[in-house]
Amino acid sequence: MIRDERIPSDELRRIDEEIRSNWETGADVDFEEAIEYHESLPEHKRFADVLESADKPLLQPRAGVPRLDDQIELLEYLHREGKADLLPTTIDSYTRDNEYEKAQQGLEKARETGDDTLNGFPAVNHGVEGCRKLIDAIDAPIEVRHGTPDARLLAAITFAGGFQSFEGGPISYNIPYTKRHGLEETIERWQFVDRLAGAYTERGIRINREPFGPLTGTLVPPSIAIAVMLVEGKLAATQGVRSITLGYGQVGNVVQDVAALNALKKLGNEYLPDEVVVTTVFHEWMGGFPPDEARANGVISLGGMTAAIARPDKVITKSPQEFQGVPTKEANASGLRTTRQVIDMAIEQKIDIDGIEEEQDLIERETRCLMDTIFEHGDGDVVQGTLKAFESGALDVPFAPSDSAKGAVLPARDDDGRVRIFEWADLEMDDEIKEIHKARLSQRADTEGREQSFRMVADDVDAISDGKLIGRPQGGA
Amino acid sequence: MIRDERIPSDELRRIDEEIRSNWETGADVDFEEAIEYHESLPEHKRFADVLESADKPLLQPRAGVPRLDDQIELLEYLHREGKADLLPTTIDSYTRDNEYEKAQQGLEKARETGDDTLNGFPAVNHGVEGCRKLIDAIDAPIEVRHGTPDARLLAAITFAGGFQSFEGGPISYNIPYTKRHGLEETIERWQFVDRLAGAYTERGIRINREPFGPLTGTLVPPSIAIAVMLVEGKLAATQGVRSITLGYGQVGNVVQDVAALNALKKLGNEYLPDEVVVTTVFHEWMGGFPPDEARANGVISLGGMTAAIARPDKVITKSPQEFQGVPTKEANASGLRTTRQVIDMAIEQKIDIDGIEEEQDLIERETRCLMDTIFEHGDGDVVQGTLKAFESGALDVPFAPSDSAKGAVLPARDDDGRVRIFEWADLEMDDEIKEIHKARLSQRADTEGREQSFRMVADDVDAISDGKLIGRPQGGA
Amino acid sequence: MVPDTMSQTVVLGVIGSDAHVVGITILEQALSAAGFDVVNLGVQTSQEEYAEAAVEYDAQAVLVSSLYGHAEQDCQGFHEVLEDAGVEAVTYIGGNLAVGQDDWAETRRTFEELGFDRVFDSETDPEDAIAALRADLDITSTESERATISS
Amino acid sequence: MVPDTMSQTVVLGVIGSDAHVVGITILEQALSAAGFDVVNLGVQTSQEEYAEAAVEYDAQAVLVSSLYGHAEQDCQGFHEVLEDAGVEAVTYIGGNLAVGQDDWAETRRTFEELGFDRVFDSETDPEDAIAALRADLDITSTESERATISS
Repeated sequence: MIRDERIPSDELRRIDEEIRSNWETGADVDFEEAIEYHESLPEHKRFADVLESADKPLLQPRAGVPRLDDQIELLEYLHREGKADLLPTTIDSYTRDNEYEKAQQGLEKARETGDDTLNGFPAVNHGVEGCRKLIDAIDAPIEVRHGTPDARLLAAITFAGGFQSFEGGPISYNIPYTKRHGLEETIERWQFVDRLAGAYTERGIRINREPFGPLTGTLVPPSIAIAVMLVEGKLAATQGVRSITLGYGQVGNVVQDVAALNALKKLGNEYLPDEVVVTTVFHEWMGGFPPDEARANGVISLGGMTAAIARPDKVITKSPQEFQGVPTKEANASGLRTTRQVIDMAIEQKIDIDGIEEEQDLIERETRCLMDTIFEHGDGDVVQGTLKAFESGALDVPFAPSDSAKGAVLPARDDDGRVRIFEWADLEMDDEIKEIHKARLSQRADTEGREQSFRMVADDVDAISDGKLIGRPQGGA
Repeated sequence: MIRDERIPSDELRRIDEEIRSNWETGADVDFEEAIEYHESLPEHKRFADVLESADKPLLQPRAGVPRLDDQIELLEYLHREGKADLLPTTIDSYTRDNEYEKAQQGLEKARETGDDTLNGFPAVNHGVEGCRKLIDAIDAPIEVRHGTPDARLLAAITFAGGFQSFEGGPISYNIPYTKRHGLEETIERWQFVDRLAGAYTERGIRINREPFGPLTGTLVPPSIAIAVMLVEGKLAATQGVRSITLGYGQVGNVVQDVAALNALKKLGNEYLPDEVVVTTVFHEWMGGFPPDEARANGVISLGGMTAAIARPDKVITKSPQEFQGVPTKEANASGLRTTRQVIDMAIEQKIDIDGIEEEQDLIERETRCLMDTIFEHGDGDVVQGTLKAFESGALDVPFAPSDSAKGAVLPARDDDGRVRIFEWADLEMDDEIKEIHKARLSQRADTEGREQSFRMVADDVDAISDGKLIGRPQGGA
Repeated sequence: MVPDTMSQTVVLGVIGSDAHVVGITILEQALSAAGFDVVNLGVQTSQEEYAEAAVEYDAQAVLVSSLYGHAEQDCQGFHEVLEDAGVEAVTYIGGNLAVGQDDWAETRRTFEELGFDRVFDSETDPEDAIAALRADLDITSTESERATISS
Repeated sequence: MVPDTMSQTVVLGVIGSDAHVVGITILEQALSAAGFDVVNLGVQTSQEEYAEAAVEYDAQAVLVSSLYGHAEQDCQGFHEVLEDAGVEAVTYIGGNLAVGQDDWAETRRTFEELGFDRVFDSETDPEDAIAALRADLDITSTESERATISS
C-alpha cells in the first residue's frame, strides 16, 4: 500500500534505470556528471536562490516551441523585451502523454518545415544535451512547465539537462488534466520525481518544485486549492525537496486573492517541515479571457494590482491574446510589461484593504477542515488520506474532468465577487462555514432577485470574458 | 474693478453681439431658436441629465479632427467600438488662439486634401449648422473640450449648435495653457461664457460646465487643484450655471487619488451653492507616459482601478499611444475598453483602503487654508481674492507657464508615492501642515540616502514614463 | 421524484481526447433542473461509451460536446456505431466545432451530414438545448413544469 | 552668496509658442544648485527677449529649450539677432528638436549649422548640461564646488 514515505535509494535507482530505458535519450543521464554541470552554473541561473532572494515579485511567462533554436530565440526575446525575471519551457502535449515517438515525428517535421508542429518543447527528445544548450544560452533561471501525469523520464532528463525548477504534482497534474489516470498511480509517479529532486538537493543542487495551484482554473475556492498545495508540498518534502513554490490562481476579487495568498504562505510554512523554504506563485486569471486585447489588458492589470498588494514571490503572467490561445512572442512580452508597470507603480504604496484578515481567517479555517479530513481519512498518512478523501468526495475540485475526483462541488460568486461554494456535495466542512457561504450567496440572490441556482455558476464562468466579475442576470430580473 | 458678480442682462447682450461679430458664423446664433433646438433633443443627448443620473462612472475619451464627416465617423467609432458613454469634441489650436482665419485655411485645406491639417475640430468655423449636424448624427451627449483663454465666441456658437457641456475656466484654461493672458482678462471672458450657460439654464437647458482639474498635469498637489476647482465652480454658479463637474487628475497613488476625489466632492458640495448639482470627473494620468503601449496599458488600468474605488461620475480616459501624441481611433477605443474592463471587474468589490480618511482630512485642511487666503485677499470677493492671491504667490500652481502665477511651488513624492510640497515658496499654508509634508519627504530622503532636493522633483516627473511611481535614485546612493 | 415512465433520459459527454468539463457540468445541472434524467459520461468519452450508455439507460437523446477543435474527426462513423448498437435517440452536438469557425453555416452542414439532428455553437445557452429537446421529444413545457413541481 | 565677479550667468527659456515649462523649471533648479546665476525667461520666449536678457544680465550662456517640434523654424535667424545685440555667449539648444527624431545626427547637424555650440536631445540630464557649461566656460568642478560650499 502506497504511503507518504521516502523512496529507498535502491528503489530510486531501480525505477530510474527502468524509466530511462523508455526512450533512447534516457541513456545519456549520468547523475554524478549532472551534479557537476549544475555546480558549474552561475548564481543567476540557480532557480531556487534567485526566487528565494528576490525583494519583489518576479515575473514569468509561459512559452514553448518545438525546435531548440526557436526556443532559445523565444526565451531570449521574453527576457530582453518582456523583462521576464524567470523563464519557462512549456512541454508539448505528446510528451505529456509519454508519446515520445509522436513527439519525435513532430520535432523532425518541425525541423524540416520550420512550422511549429508541436505545442511545446519536447525536452525528452532533445535530451540532456539539447536541454543544456538551452540552459547555457539563456541568462536567467528556467523552469519546466508541462501537465504530465507521469513525468518521471521528463524529470530525469531535464534535471540532468540543467533545469532547476519543475512544475506539477500528483493531484494538480492529474485532476485538472486527464480523465483516467488513477490518483494512486500519479502519486507514485510523482514520489519518484520528488525523490529525484531530493537526490539533487542532498548534493547541494536545490531543485525547486512548484505544485500547480490553479487546478481546473475555473472559480476554484481558495481553500480547496490551498489544501491540494499543502498535500503536494508535504509529499515533495517527504522525498527530500527543500525549495517548494506553492501556487494560487487569481479569482479576481482583490480581497479574496490577497487573503488567499497570505493564507497559502502562512499555512505552507505551518504544514511543511521547517527545513523547506516555502515561496508562493500567483497565476494571473486562468479562466476565460475577453475576446479583445484591450479588455484582456484590463484583466491582466487587475492581476498585477493584486500581486502588488499581496507580494507573492512570483507571478505567472498572461498575454492580451489569451483568448485566441498561444500568443505571439510580442503579445507575451506585452503581458509581462503591463504587469510589471502596474506592480512597479503600486508596490511601494501602502494599500491595506479592510476585511483581508477576516477573509484570510475564513480561508484558513476551511483549509484546516480539509486537511483534518485528509489526515483522518488516512489515519495520519497523507497519501492514503488524499486517496480516500477524494474517493469519498470529502476532498473535491470543481469542474474536475478526472474520474479520481467527484467533481460534484460547484462554486459561485457572492455579492462582492468572492468565490463561495454553492453545491457542497460531499465536501467535508464545518456547518458554521457552510452557513457563512450560504448567507453570502443568499445575499447575492436577493440583490439579483433570483433563486440561488446553477444559473449563477454558469453566468459566473462566463462573466470575466463578458467584461464583468459577477455573472449578474442580463436585462430583466 | 472686476468682482464675482453676475453680468447684467443688457451687458450680456452687448458682449454677445460684439463677440459674435468676430467671425462670420457668429451671425447665425439666435438664442430663442437655439432654445427650441435644445428642447427638441432626446433625453439621452442631454449631457447634464445623463451624467447626473448615472449609477457608475461614465467614460469619455478625447477626440477632434477638422472635417465634420470625419468627426462624425470618429465619434461614432468611439461610441460603438470604445463603448464611450459621453463623447468629446476637441477644438484645434488656432481656434484656441482665436485665429479663426487660420483655422478656416486649415479646414479648407483639410477638405481639399483629406489630411488632418488641424489638431482638432474648428467649431467656430463649422458654425451653428455644422455643430448641429454633429449633435444630430451622434447618439450620445457631446462636450466641447479645448483650452481656450477667450472662449466666448466658441461658447456662443457651440451652445447654439446644441452642445450641452463645455470644459474650461478662467484659471484652468489660463495658468497651464498660456504665458501672457492676464488672469483678470480671462476671468472676465469666462464670466461671459458662464453667464451664457446660465442664460440657457434659466430657460431649462442646463449647460454642464467642467473646470479643467489636472491644471499643469504634472504632480499637482490635490489641494491646489481642488482650490482652483472650487473657485471656478463658484464663479460659474454666480453666473447661473447649475450643473458643474469638478475635475481632478490622477497622481498615481491610489489612497491619495481616492482621498482627493472624495474631498473634491465633499468640498464642492460645501463651497458651491445648494442649487448647483455638483459632479466629479477623474482624469487618467496626465503626465508623461511610457513609450510603450504595454506599459501605458498598465498606467491606464491603475486609473481604472482608482476610479472603481473612488467612483467619480466621469472618467476621462487615456490611450496606450499617449506617448506619441494623438492616438489612432483604435488605440483611443482600446483605452476606453481597458478602463471599462477594470472598472467593471472591480466596482462591485468592497475595497476600503486604510488611511483614505486621514489623507482626505489633510487635503481638506490644506484646501481650506487656500480658500481662506483667497477670501482674505479679496475681502470676501472670490475674483479679487484669486487675482491677489496668485499675485502674492499665496495661491500658486507648480510648473505654471503663465506669467499670472509664480510657478514657484515645487512638488515631490513622499516615500509612499503621494504628492507633497517640497518647495512652498509663498504658498499660504498652516505651519503644522508644512511640517507634515516636510516629515513625509524627509522619510523618503532617509529611504533613499540622499538629501531632499530638486533632483527628487526631476526624478519624479519622469518616473511613470520610466516604469515606476517614485523617482528613486538609480544605481548607487 | 418524477416517475420513471414520465422522465426522459439524456446521455451527455465530451467526445474524443477533449478534457473541457465546464460546459457539460453546467449542462448537466440545467438538464436536471429541467426535469430530465441525465447520464453524464464526462470528458474523453469514446463513441462506444456513448452507444453503451444509450442502450443501458434507454436514452431518448445523446448530447455530444467538443471544444478542442477536433470534433469532425472524433465524430466520423459515430452514427454507424449508434445504429449498430440499436440506438434510436436524437443526437445533438455543440461547442467549438471547427478550428476557424468562420463559416458557421458550413460547419453546421458538415455535422448534419455526419448525422446529427441539431448542431449548436459554443455560445448556446443551456435553455436553447432544453427547448430543442422539448420540441424534439414532444414534451410540452407545461408537462415539464408539472414534473418539476411534483418533484 | 557667491560674489558677482565669480558667478556665471545663464539665460534660459522655451522658444517660440511652446508652453512646456517642466524641463526649464528643473533645469533652473539644477543650475542654481550648481552655483550659476540663472535668468529664467519662461515659456513662449521670442528671439528678441533672449537677446535683451543676455545683454542686460551680461550672460555667459544662452540655453534654449523646445519640446513641441517646431524648433527649427523658431530658431531661424536667432544667432543673427544675438550678434546684432552684441551677445557673445555660448548657445545651447535641447529638447524634442524634430517631429520625427529618427536621425539624431542629422538633427544635431541642422542646429549646429544654425549656430548652436551644443545640441542636446530630450533625454539629457541637467548634469550633462552643467558639465558642458563648466567645460565651455572654463570653470573647474572644484571652483564650482568651492562656490557651493561658501554660499
